[in-house]
Amino acid sequence: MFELSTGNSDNNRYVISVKGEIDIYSAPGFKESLYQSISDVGQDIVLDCSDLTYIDSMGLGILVGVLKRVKEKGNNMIIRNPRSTVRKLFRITGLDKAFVIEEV
Amino acid sequence: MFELSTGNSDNNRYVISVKGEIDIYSAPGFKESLYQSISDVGQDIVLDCSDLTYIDSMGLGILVGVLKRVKEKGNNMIIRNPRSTVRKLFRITGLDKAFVIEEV
Amino acid sequence: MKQTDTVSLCIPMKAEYVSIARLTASGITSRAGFDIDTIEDIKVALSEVLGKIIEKKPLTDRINIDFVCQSDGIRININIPDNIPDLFDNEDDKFALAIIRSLMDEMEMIKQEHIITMVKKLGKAV
Amino acid sequence: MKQTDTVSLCIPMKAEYVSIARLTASGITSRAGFDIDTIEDIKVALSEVLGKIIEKKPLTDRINIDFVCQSDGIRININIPDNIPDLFDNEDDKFALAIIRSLMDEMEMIKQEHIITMVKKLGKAV
Ligand SMILES: Nc1ncnc2c1ncn2[C@@H]1O[C@H](COP(=O)(O)OP(=O)(O)O)[C@@H](O)[C@H]1O
Ligand SMILES: Nc1ncnc2c1ncn2[C@@H]1O[C@H](COP(=O)(O)OP(=O)(O)O)[C@@H](O)[C@H]1O
Repeated sequence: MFELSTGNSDNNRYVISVKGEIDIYSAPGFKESLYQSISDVGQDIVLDCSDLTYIDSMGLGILVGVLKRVKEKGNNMIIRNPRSTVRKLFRITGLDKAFVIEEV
Repeated sequence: MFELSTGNSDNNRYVISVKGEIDIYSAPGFKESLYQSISDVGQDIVLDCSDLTYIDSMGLGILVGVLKRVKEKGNNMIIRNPRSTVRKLFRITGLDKAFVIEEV
Repeated sequence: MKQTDTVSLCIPMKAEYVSIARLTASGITSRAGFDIDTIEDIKVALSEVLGKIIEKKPLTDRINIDFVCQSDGIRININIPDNIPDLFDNEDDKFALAIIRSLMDEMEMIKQEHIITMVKKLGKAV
Repeated sequence: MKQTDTVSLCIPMKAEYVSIARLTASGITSRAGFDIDTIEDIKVALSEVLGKIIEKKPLTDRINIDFVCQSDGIRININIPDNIPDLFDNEDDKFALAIIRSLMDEMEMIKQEHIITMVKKLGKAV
């Protein structure tokens, strides 16, 4: 399962941290929570993935959906500190080109 | 699997630490290592179980065998800091009466 | 989790695979809602049964375990190969048996079905 | 580990059991000698296949996975229920397919046997 914690602000960007596993079981809840967290946000969004231990294509699809919405508002979405296994999936799917990935 | 580390001395007692899991697979190696470690020891033996995460009846049987040998030399064997799950097995089998169990 | 979801695991009849059964058991019992201590108890009980079966060196290649997830707990059925003698017959085996009986709520050998069946209910720590 | 030890796992056809399959896969691949990163790769690939099958809502109750431990790696065979359409047919599925193909050394659907078979060799990190 996963946990989302939101609300930290960083240089005028809105930081959301995700912790745990996003797989076929947790994906629906993740999608709902994430869409809810970003619905009123009018800034760039940083998704802190330091504690995201697992994600699969379904989770990536959700992130792409969020990116689309965020971009529609003229903002961007940054993936922060993905673990090497998660980062690898961004690379394989070519999504490392769609998202800004930052290591801090 | 398991790891044994030996040789620390404590109040003239010989301390052996066991780390990891003792089950049907690791038991033969555990028995051999433990018997070897105690073969030349003429003091009381402390088996530090702080990092022993798992043991079953086979492992307990080995400890009983060691206790017998240690007692034949007029010494004793102390089980130190077993985790609650390990301690429970000593209780269930009545072995908490055969061994001195100490928490430090 | 529904009334009766069953997870089956079939492992080679070898000591080195017992830890795989323990790992799978942790996953299932943790998802079923057992607390950490009870999960450990179930792992120990399962290992004792598997250990005793493997010790008897049966001719069968593999051993099957059914984890039946019930609304109030879990039932674990382990197939006993039919060419082995009694499972808990010697002095040492008595300890294994004592451990299993203490840690599980029910434990029974059903000879005609060639299984050992054990039950652990939710919400009862030893 | 011998040439061909097979561990079989059969889980209910439900999303909540995929993590059990991942856990069992970790245990088997770790015992088989894979490094942590490769273990993660295998878990992801297995999850993608199971996820795609479960998404198609087949009528079958359970899904079987055979982990065949070979001296040079592992082969994972997953039964595909025969009443489901193609597994990787829409746009999103292409991503799952790309992930599986990248992470595993071999991946093949054998339609007449109704299985997907995937291979990962020891000593080859992506
Ligand atoms: N697993 C995936 N990996 C990468 N991209 C994906 C994945 N799944 C979906 N996408 C892409 O994400 C985009 C948006 O996904 P979509 O399912 O339409 O989200 P939403 O419906 O929430 O907007 C689509 O263009 C699709 O190609
Ligand atoms: N699983 C066990 N739990 C508790 N006591 C045990 C267990 N297995 C063996 N014992 C007891 O330990 C004693 C010594 O065991 P044994 O197998 O004779 O060791 P060794 O042959 O190495 O001396 C026996 O009296 C036996 O009853």
